[in-house]
Amino acid sequence: QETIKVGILHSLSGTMAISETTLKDVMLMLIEEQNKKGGVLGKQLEAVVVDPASDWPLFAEKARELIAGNDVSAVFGCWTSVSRKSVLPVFEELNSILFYPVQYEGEESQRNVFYTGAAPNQQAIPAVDYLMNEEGVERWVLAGTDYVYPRTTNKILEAYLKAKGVAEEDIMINYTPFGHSDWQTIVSDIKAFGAAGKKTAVVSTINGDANVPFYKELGNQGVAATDIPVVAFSVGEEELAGLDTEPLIGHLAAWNYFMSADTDANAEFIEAWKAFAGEDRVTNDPMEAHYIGFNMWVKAVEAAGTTDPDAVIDSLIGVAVPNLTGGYSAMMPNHHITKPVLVGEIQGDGQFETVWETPGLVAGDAWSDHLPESAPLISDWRAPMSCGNFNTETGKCGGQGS
Amino acid sequence: MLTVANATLHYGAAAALRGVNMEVAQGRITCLLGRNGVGKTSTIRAIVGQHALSGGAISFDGAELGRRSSHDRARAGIGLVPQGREIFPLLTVKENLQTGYACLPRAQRSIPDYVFELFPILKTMLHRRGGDLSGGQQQQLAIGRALVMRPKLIAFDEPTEGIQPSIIKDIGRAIQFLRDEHGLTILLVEQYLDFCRELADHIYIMDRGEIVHSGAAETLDDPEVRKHLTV
Amino acid sequence: MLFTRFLAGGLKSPVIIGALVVILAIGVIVPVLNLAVAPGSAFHIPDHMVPLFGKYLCYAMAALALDLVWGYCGILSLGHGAFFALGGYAMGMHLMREIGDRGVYGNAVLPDFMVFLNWKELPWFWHGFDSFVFACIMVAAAPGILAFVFGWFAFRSRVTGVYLSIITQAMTYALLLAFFRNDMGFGGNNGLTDFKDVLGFDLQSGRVRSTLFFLTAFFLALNLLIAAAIVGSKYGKILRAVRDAEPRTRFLGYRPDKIKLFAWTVSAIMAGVAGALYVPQVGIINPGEFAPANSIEMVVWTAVGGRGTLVGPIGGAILVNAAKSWFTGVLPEYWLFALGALFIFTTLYLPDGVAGLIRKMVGKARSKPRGKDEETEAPAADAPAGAAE
Amino acid sequence: MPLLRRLVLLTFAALALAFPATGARADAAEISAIVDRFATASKFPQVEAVIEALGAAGDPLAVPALRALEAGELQVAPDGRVVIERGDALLDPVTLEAAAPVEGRLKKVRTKNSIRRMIGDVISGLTLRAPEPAIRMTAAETIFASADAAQLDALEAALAEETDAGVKSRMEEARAAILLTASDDPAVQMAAIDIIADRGDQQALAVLATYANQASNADVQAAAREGVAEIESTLAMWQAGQNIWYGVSLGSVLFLAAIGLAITFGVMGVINMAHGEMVMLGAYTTFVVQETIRNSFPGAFEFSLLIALPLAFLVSGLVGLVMERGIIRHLYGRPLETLLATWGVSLILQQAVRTIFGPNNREVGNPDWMSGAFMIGEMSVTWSRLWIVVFALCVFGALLFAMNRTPLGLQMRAVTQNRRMASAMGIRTPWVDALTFALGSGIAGIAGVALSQIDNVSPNLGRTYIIDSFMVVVFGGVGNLWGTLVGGLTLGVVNKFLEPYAGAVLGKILILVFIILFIQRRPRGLFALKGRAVE
Amino acid sequence: MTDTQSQSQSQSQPVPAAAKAPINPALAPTPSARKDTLLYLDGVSRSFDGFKAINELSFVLAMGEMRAIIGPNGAGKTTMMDIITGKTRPDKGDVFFMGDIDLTKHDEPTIAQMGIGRKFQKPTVFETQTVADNLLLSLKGERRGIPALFYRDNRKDRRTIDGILDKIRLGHRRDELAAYLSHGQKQWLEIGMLLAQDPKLLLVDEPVAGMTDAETEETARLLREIAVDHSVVVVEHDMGFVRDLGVKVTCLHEGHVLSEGSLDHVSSDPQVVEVYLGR
Ligand SMILES: Nc1ncnc2c1ncn2[C@@H]1O[C@H](COP(=O)(O)OP(=O)(O)OP(=O)(O)O)[C@@H](O)[C@H]1O
Ligand SMILES: Nc1ncnc2c1ncn2[C@@H]1O[C@H](COP(=O)(O)OP(=O)(O)OP(=O)(O)O)[C@@H](O)[C@H]1O
Ligand SMILES: [Mg+2]
Ligand SMILES: [Mg+2]
Repeated sequence: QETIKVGILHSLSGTMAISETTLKDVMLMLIEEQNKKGGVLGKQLEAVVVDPASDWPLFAEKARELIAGNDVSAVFGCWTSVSRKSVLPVFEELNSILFYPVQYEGEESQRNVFYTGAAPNQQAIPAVDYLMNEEGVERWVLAGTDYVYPRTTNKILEAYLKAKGVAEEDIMINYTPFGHSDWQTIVSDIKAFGAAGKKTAVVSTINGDANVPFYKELGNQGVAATDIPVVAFSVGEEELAGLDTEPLIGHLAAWNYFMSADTDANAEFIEAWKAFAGEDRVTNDPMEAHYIGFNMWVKAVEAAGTTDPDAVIDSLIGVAVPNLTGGYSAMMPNHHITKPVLVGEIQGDGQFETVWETPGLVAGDAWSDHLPESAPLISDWRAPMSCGNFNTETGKCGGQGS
Repeated sequence: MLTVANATLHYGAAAALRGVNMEVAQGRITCLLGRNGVGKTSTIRAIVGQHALSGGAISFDGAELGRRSSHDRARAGIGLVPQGREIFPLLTVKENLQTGYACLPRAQRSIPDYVFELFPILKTMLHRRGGDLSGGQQQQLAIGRALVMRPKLIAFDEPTEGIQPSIIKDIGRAIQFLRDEHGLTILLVEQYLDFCRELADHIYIMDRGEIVHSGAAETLDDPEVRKHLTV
Repeated sequence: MLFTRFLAGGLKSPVIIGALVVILAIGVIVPVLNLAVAPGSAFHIPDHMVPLFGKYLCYAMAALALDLVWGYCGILSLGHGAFFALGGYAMGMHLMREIGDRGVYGNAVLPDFMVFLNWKELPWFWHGFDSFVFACIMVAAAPGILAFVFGWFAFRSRVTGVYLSIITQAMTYALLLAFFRNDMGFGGNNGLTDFKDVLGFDLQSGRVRSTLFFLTAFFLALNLLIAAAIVGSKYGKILRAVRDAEPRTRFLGYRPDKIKLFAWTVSAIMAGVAGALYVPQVGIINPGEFAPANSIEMVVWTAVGGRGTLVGPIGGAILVNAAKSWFTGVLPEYWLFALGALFIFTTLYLPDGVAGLIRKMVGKARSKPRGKDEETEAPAADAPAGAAE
Repeated sequence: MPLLRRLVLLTFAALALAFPATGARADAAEISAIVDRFATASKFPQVEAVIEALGAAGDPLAVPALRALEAGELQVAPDGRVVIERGDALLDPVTLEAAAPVEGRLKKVRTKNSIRRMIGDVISGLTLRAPEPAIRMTAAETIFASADAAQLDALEAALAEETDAGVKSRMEEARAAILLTASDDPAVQMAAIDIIADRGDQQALAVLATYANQASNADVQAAAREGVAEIESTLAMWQAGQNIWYGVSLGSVLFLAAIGLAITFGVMGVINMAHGEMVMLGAYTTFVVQETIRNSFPGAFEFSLLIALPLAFLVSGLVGLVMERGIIRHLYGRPLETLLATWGVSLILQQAVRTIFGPNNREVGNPDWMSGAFMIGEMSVTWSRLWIVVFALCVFGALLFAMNRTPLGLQMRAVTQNRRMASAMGIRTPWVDALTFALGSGIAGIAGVALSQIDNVSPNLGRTYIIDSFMVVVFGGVGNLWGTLVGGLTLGVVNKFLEPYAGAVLGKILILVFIILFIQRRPRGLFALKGRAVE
Repeated sequence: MTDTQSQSQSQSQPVPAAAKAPINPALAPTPSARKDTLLYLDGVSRSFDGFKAINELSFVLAMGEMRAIIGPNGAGKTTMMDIITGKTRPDKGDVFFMGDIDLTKHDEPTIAQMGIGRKFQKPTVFETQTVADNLLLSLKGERRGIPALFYRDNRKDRRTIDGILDKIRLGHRRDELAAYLSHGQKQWLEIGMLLAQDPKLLLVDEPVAGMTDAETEETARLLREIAVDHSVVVVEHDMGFVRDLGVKVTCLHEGHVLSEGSLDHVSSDPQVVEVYLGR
């Protein structure tokens, strides 16, 4: 029997396996469930799993293999920006579809890619707003791993904070290498910075493995959330599973989904997940992003009546599916989706408790309004504009057409 | 004590020993002579187990050695003073000597006095690293080290190489002393004829991997025998 | 004249000649099977395979470069990935400049990553890269100069053995961290991507891909020839003498530092060329290429293929990478077991690598001084054994 | 300024502010009634209002309920009762007696940081007169940090009764902190500044700096600035000591990560790429031990590390033994090939752990004696780091003894220097080889136990340390244990002095450049083996 | 490698002109004492960790002279050669070659290129190269790398090599790897390498160790032959051999000269008998 193939392009080994393996599993689960419901267009789905091994050029190679070699109809994959950048030309050349489930720095909108994770305006900015308004934070530490996502996010935040009247000396920016494990100096610097008499918070774009030693050091040096809260954009339930969260109660994270979300859809999802992957497994935001992305794809394919990429790409825009926090997420013309933004506090059991959320859904903005060069850009993949970086000032579609 | 029967030995495809027969008698000094590259060292390697025979057999103390490992042979009582000294360069002189303890029961673990009597220089240099010693000093250390093991048989591979004349004499005396007082069996590979003649109870001469002469020490003066040793 | 005679020296061995023929043949056949044979045919090589094979050949070139220093000069470089990456960056910078105003922001001067991080002007070291010729020079010069300076100091200070290995690793690691930094102006972690064309030809077209593939094969053959000529010459003998007993060569009046420096620099340039050819075929260059693990992998390819055989490492690189491509596709969850086992198996049962196995099977070559390996002591990690006492 | 005068002034000021003295204490029923209002407080502002009410009631009886709320234990039953859920038990929030069982699901009273902060303030006000000095001390500290004027009268009252000198001075500081902002009498403020500046720590700095930014009176502001400068200069001095400590502790981590390698690689000459994985195995052993303890013997958690140490040594040592017997022993004489084989082993081990334990981080908890920090002057020392330093030194001492003072150590060194000759001396080389490798691996395993306390336990753990380990061993001088120790510490300290100036990334780059340059100077590492022997 | 380290640093100092340019006696006035000497050591001392291996050693070798050096184990003979060849730096003292080249200012390759060749006490040959290539590498001439890339086999070199192979009786093993040689054969090969270098001064450390008596005689004859147009310093413990050489003998002890003169003179010196020859 003929099947529809779906590519899964997540690292199962190497440094990123720690985050990405779960996403592969969740995709397998979603596909299995869909098949139970009868598949798509009357055909069964078949997952094609490959391991790009946290090796960026290998991502491109594997993407090519999936699309050209295995004829997959869509690919769900990538975590790091560089892996996405690496496969972009491949998707463009071979005209296929990628669903990218992770929060990222924005500044991109590509015809073949659908960004189901958060853009900076769906995570970073609301989180800062929360701290500023609810916690009265006046002094900011922007701590990140030294790479593009933190750099860009911090650029945006810095511009945003300054626009809100925060003085230069009230912003401390700190970068660390990947996998940094000795946080003693930085945590004590943060303490010192926070001792200047203004309410201080840390906005953390620290990535991956480095978070665990960072939080352990925070705990050991007694940086309590009530004194200096840390709000993180890359720390979710998965990361907390490796930590004793008792000393970290009250530190924050901003996401579009928490496992603790109290909805039926979520309960169902968690139950299915635990049945599929194991009782002690947790869910997190990128998993929800894949959930949304996958359902959108299914819906779009059903609507288009074909898996032909061009047709699916067109029919994806405007598709709305339920998310797990009790609303609907819709695919915008800029290939980003609408999501609620939640701020949660870490609990002793490794879960987050939502302490704040945006009143409505926030639409992902591909081009930040807080960076001078990208402010005039908009993205709209519907005809007739069909452009990912339309410059409203010059009235031209930058780069692409000329 | 030690019997080498029809031993052959190969390095890769090249034969170094081709059917060597040899008998080392208990409590005697047996000398093995021969030009460069005829297979003397190879014979010793075969005896101490550093290189496997490709044919023939060696038995020691009545037991077949077969493929027993080098350390088992050492524990059975075969000591070695190798060609090229093979001192442990980063161990001190004392530690070099102490490596000989490995095959001794705990109670016997001491350095016999006659080692220092023979080679007083070792006593003064106990804490210097073996590798720093001069060539001759290393040679003395190598001999001392073998003595610490209290072996039943010592195989000396050119022990006088690089040693000053007075000490060569001492070594000669020591070898005799070991034979006479300790009943040690000695297999001596030498180039230094006078030394051999003086010490040997029995001599073997090798050429191209074979034993070409076997006889008492005096036979060395036989021109026929000498022929095997000239260029 | 002198040079052709020198290259001819590389043709002494039938193995090398055979390898050259095979490489060049592959360089021609693969594009032909891709372009000229109908897609339905059993002989057709699908489009996505061409850059993949091209990538293998680039890796093979890197392994060859490494073998020149490791196999013949005893320098276990754990930093050859740095030279590879530098060559790659030089080429990547040119390709970046070729994008011109077709970037997402439509900025004709600045690459995209500079635009969104608010850079105002092109950093000085980016100037010149709009010229292809300049970029080509830099492909050789950047790794070459780094290798020369690094080697000049290290060899002069008589850093050898593992000490040298580890500082090469420190070098590539430092470069990794440096290139990760966005402030460096090389695109940070994302590196350089989104290339459009080279010399005006569309990088995504099959014809250009095939041409690139052929060029890669050609350069691999050329490098092999050069390497063979080098090791076959008297200089090659000196090199091996230095490898085995560096102190001893000094007493013969040789200057091991200078001797090594030449091979080292040539090797770095070869790796750089490999990197430069790699970038357009793979479509991205990023600091990950500097990762110490990448350099170690190069060593692994070389060892698998057979160190000190020139041809072996080429095969090793292709074998290991083909295995990796294949395993990651068919055994995504268990391929590391397979690859790890492959490495262990090679060391245990193929002590001279695949090349050694083939040689043994052909059975014509004389055995290497294996006896030496079994018999003599291992000096701590391949530091040339002390020659003078 | 004489102390007496200051006190008089302060008391006077306090009286002048004339807060209404709290009346008779509310009784338990009253408190219960207030606590029960949590049942209807579904929004944060409502919760805050209840807490405020409890504070206003001024009765320490409210403390357990507040503490429970802070810890997330305060629950609302479907029938509207408010109870504390502690473990499996349900308690009455005021009397702390067992409460009647509840039908249906409990609902937690929600908190967040600002509420927790508020709870802290209120509790400190209520516990200022608690019988235990430690609690009073904490209360005073909290008030000092919050400088919450609402607590002033409670503080005054407590101060009047206080007998413990230490607590008393803390309370005075707290009062000063309040008065600094609450009072508008410059003299009172000046006095307060003096007290705070004398305290001289980071919190004092925070209080003074805040005030200095907003002071209305120029003189007072100048005094505050002066105080700030004074504190800053003492803190700067402590900072240097702090950096050294950080350096030493980082160094000891590096040392621990490297010391096993100093044996397998340094002594034996095996380029052991799987070293990191041995460390990882040690860390996972700790995880398994803790998991077992959590599930079966929760009481023994404090000893989990002590149990894990020998086990980790065994596990890693055993894997090392198998590796040596299975692979490495075929490779003596071909040291470079060990790189290839051990690289293969490391891939396999990594993937095996990933398959068995999953790719995610695993939680390894810190026992109490490994958590938290204490102060030496203004230098904070975390217990985990301190124990790791101590542990590293112990490992070093033991290893040094084993290698240099025991017959086995001698044999190990002899074998690795000349295997063939060692065998001819009667040393059982295969056995010694296996043992040496197992020892090196085992040591790596116990390093893993230590690292599990500060880093994440994931399949990648080994990879993060392998490069650093090689750097340390080579920097210190291959084959020399002292070199590894001093090398690790040096790199740690240099790193920590560079980091504040150059940042973590550039600092790390500089360290690498430093190593490269250093090796030019000393091509055989810090503790180079000298003499003819090594050429 | 203690000393070579320090020396590698000193390498960075500009090499004195003497290393490159031919020596101009007019520019470098030579003290008369060193005038016609080939090798001139005066007051040389060197200690290792406090142990004086060489102690106020003075030693002069005339142009074209052959000298035998004897002395107890550890007397400093090998260390003296190390000092001459630049392997070890003396703590103090003068070491001059050809009257006015200060050897302490040069490194091993430079000294080797000036024409000082050396045979090591423990034979050190290039094990992974053939016997013939060992000699080829030692052949006098170009020592730079790049020109060696373009080196071509030529009859002259081949003939020289064959000649040497004959002399050291390894002709039949010409194309075998040096690793396959026995200990004594390596000794011979190393002597061959020394011959191939054709240096002005040969330093020969224990050439006959491990040789049969017949070979020893052969070696003595060979050395005498060489000494006709070269200067030679031979270290040996084999008195028969030293006698065969028939040259002036120096006896070192504890780092300095104990006795010097004809062999008969030296060997009758009671001190020499005491510390060296034994009774
Ligand atoms: N490791 C080896 N590999 C190959 N051939 C070897 C090896 N060692 C020795 N041979 C060869 O075997 C033969 C015998 O060598 P062996 O060392 O036994 O000679 P020997 O009698 O000890 O000579 P010498 O007096 O020079 O020490 C020689 O021809 C030598 O070339
Ligand atoms: N690097 C060093 N470290 C310590 N001691 C050394 C070093 N080099 C030489 N020595 C000592 O200096 C002394 C002289 O050694 P040298 O090798 O010159 O003696 P030699 O005269 O050549 O002796 P032999 O006749 O035994 O070869 C010896 O006692 C030796 O132990
Ligand atoms: Mg021999
Ligand atoms: Mg000597």
